[in-house]
Amino acid sequence: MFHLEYDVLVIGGGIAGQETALNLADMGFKVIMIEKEPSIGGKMILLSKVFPTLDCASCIATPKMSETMRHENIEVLSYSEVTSIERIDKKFKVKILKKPKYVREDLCTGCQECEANCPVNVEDQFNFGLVGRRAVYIPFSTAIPKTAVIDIENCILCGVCERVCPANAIDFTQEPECYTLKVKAVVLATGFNLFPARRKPQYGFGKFPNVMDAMEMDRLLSPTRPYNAVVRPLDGKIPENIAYVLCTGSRDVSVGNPICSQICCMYSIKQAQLLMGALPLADITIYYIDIRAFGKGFEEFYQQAKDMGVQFVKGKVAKIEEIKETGNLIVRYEDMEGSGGVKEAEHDLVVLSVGMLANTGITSIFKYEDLELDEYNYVKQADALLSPAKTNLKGVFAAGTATGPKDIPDSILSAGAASAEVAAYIRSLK
Amino acid sequence: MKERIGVYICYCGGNISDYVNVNKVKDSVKDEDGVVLAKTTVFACSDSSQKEMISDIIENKLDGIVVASCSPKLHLHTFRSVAERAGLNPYEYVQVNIREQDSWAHSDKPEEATEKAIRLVRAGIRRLREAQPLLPNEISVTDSVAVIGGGASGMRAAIELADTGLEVYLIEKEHFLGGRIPQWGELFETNERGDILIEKLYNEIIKRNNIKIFTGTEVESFSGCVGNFNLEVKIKPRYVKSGIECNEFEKIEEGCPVEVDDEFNFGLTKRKAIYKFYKNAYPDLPAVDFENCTKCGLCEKLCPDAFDFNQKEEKLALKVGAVILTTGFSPYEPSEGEYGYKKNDKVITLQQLRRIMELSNGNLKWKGKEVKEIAFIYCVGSRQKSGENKYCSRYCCTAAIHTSLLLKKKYPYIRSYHLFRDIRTYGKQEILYRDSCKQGDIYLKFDENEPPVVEDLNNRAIVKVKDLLTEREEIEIEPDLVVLVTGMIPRKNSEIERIFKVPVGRDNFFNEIHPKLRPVETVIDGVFIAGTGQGPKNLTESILSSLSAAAKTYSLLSSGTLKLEPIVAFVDSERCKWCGDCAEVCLYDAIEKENQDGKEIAVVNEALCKGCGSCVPVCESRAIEIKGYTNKEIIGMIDGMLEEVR
Amino acid sequence: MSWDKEKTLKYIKKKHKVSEEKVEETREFMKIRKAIAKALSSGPKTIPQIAEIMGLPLADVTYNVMTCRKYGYIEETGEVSDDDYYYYELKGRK
Amino acid sequence: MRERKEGGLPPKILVFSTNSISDPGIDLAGLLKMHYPPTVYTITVPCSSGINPDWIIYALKKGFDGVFIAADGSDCPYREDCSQLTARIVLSSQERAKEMGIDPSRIKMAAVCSVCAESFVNHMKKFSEALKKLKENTNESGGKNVSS
Repeated sequence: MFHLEYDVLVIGGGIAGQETALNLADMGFKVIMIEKEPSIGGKMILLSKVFPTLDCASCIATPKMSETMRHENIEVLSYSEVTSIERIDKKFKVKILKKPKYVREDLCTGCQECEANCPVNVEDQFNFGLVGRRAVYIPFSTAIPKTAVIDIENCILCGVCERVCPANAIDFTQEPECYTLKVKAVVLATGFNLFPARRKPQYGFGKFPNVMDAMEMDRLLSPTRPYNAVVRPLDGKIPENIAYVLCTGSRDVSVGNPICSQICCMYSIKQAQLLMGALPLADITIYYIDIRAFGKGFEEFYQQAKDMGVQFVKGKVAKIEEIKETGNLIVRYEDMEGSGGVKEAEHDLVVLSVGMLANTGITSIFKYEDLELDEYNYVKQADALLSPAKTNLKGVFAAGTATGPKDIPDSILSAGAASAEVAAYIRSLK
Repeated sequence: MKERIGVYICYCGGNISDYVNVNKVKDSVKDEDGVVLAKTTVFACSDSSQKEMISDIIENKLDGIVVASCSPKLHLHTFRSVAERAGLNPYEYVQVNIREQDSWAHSDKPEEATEKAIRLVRAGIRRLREAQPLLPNEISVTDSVAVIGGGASGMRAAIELADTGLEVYLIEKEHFLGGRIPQWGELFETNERGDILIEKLYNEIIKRNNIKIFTGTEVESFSGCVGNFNLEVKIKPRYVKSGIECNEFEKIEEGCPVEVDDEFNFGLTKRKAIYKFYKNAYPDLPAVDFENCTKCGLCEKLCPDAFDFNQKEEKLALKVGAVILTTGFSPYEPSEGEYGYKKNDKVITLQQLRRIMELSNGNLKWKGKEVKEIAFIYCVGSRQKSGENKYCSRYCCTAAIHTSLLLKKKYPYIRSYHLFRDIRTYGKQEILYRDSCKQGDIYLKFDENEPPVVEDLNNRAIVKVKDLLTEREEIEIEPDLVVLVTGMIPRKNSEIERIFKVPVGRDNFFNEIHPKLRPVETVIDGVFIAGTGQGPKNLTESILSSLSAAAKTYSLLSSGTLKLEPIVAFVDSERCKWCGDCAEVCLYDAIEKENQDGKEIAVVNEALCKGCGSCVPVCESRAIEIKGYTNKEIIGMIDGMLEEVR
Repeated sequence: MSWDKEKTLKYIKKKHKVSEEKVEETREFMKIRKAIAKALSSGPKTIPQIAEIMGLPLADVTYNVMTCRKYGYIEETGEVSDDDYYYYELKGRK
Repeated sequence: MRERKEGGLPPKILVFSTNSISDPGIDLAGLLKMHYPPTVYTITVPCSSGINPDWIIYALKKGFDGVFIAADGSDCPYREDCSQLTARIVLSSQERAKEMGIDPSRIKMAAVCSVCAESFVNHMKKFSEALKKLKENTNESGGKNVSS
């Protein structure tokens, strides 16, 4: 049940937030989790399989999501945002805005009858615009809570959903709700943003349909795949010759992101392996600067991809151009290892391996104090070596990619660390 | 016997259904005896499927469920909890593995994979029909933890655990805490000094009276089970008494006539028989290396009260609820002649260079000669094409680059060459690489099949490398030092492996259960792993894992009680004729003779029984069985696997 | 009973204005849907074939065909053309 | 399915694996998409030292062509002498098999560790081949071809 006082506020319901909340809840602390999307799950739940074990992301994420949702010590508020956090003595006063879903979560059974009848079509943000969705929708089949939400901005108020809902769950009278509650500690598990590939106009993303970003490719490969096949977004053709452009938006001063995103090499290698399974006849070329296969089992995974026949070309991609007639793409790159110089290659699909950017916008919620960020806008670690979860604000901790790029195993470990530090901090208050 | 069974066949979003015809499986098993409901589901583990199962169980009054999906290692507990939430006993659930052991293993033969799935599911149904509800064994736990390994990870975990209120035993094999971190000097990316960090941790530790430090201590044996382990430790004598004022230690050390290789400085210097690893090593008390001591008596003369050469090796028994292994790594030791190592005295390892930097005053000198040019050769002992270490050691690229930045800051005239394969300065460490390029470091990329060659020419070291970035042009350098950037290998602690029976992976590091789901847990319940014993890591990453292990340990022990799996042996008192064979084979003393109504029979102590089943095959009268693995269940499974598929 | 089932709609209609643009877009999508259905009424087709009949840019057709597929109006036949395209057909045709 | 039967059914193998060591090794084989005969079926028990010879004999009598014990070897979390105990179980089962006229080579054991995917697959391929030959020989000498 909903209370007005909790031990810990976890902001963000991605994998790091879930792991932190579950750890703390298992220790007996009362946790409230705030997620801005209609479902928890973050980015991981949208992925296909995850390196280096090739477990399907859903198989790891869904049970954790479900455990988070039903744990007796965790309260989850989805489609909600923290609007302000104010320190009062040893506690924090937290204000939360719950956006109206216009669907009663207690009544909705997730039958999707409303979705089947809604006439509206808008781009599906959970499929990154590869397909459409309705104005009333369940975010994805593994969503938790699995209840519908009405996107009121795009709704034409035709009323069909309300007429067909067998559970009488549609409720247009809902208003935004504000809550004020008290917590002893705050965990920022706010995750990251994907680098918007449009910021590299020379790669033609958004202009050439067959240039896609890696998140879109992961959707095409996932169990909830929007095309039910790996085909080109231009014409539905099965690609034969796919290129990956690593470091799109990472290690790149020209876009203001000089750091490495830590995950792109590995997810590209993973996708390449999955593509070889899905399209046994396709050629796959990965244009890279350095292959950063640094984690446990990663190097072996990289070698495995090489053995499977994935081509690795050390080269910086300068420009991508489209051949009008075929929709194929000419990749112009600086060949760093072969005979040198600028070379061109034709591919029928190009995947941009976009990096991570800091999720800004959490700084403004702190009242009367400033959350310190590092020069790349990630939450600054106050004691990076010995207390990695601490921020400059006492009682405020960070987990997952809030403090910098991380892969899933590292995010899980950082969530473990955050929960340990929160537990010790709360005990110290007594 | 169960008569109202529900069966769920999972698509696993294609992982199973791409190869196994799940609908055919469902149709083939739906009329099996005892089955009242059979369904397919896209993701059995999803919340909505779980809810559906619960309402199915309640509405259809099911007395057990079978889920055919992935390996039980992943989701056995997920579905046991589903059964429990619906009012069933968690053991009235059987998981059938049709993914790892069917759809994936036989993705080349979909038709056969489907047939196998049908037989496996049928076996699961037969097993469930015979299953009995089992109640967990609740035990009280010891609220103390042993942290094995007193490096940075172990020290950090100890502090965190102490703060949650547990009693902590921090056990270190050497006489000094700190592990490898103090050997490094300044650390990336904050440039804090390793020895200072260890000092900080040590000061935090001694502030807490619920941490007991054991130095010079090794684990001898380990027994018991999660919640109540018994550790036997052996404490080596230090021969120096604590708590005695003595201001003469420096003089004593100076006067000590013994000189042996200093292991802390990788043999670059000598130390005495009375020694500290480094000046501010903790505990702040020297130790006597008795093996090398000449017993000259100088120390006792100068400080008679501070020494006790009658100290004997001590043994101690500790009771703990859980164990965290933070036993760390060893730096890879290149073999003789590997890039000229130990043959050419200009060739050293990165670890040695760091000690030289720490020990030198004024200019950087090696063997009396000033060092102006250094060639770093990367991936020595890592990413080996042939050889044991196929893995990447993760920290070495950044460590080498950071070293070259430190060198430039101190000795602006030094020129560094980096002979690398891929530069792996991931995340924010990339900035260090940029800075190194900016300061003029030279990077040469070599092919894994054509590594650089170090030639020995009249005491000169000539390094030849074919640079991939300039069309394989052969480049020759003659540096004053060749630094081998060596990787991490698991610490040679076969004793620890043997004693704790923690499995190791392909890379010989300790193996976690699952890198994402349970990264600090091992197959031995209550034994956790953290730090570089689990795999190469830098300091921050080691601390993240040690804090994670602390969190998991606290969750395990915080409630004071623990529910143990009820998978234990039980005796059919009618059949038992007490011959004692079962008691004899049992390693855990879990079986005793008891007189029941004038008849001697075997009785199982459930708190001690581990459920291994060793007693089952030795019983002539077939009177002893394991719960959950009874004769009826196994025979049922065999029948289910063999009957023809209709 | 439908009047009863629309009571909360009336409430929001009073305070929330629907943009004419959205309504127009919805009409447009319904038209496209019908055009795709018409194109497929003579049998399974690949996306370039559908695009040719509809006279719309390829990428837009792909998006709309895939969207209709997601909504359950059409499905792939499982056959692949010689030039590597899947065929799509109206659902329930088999 | 008819077609396969005419060529003689591939041998059915029952594998006994262990929860914490050898079963994860078998899982790993699937994870790495390493293929072995699909007529291999696994029953998992806590420890290979707890396998009842009755089960082995029953499986052979009922129709399995071979029984393979994927033992923990030195990795066993329960006991160091697990291999010896398991070997004893195999020996006594083989003796009982012999008495009943069942070829004892239809029972086999080997240590399979938690990462021994490749060796498991090789064991299965080899064992399957050996059983196939055994079947052919018995069919020839016995003159009865049950599967045709």
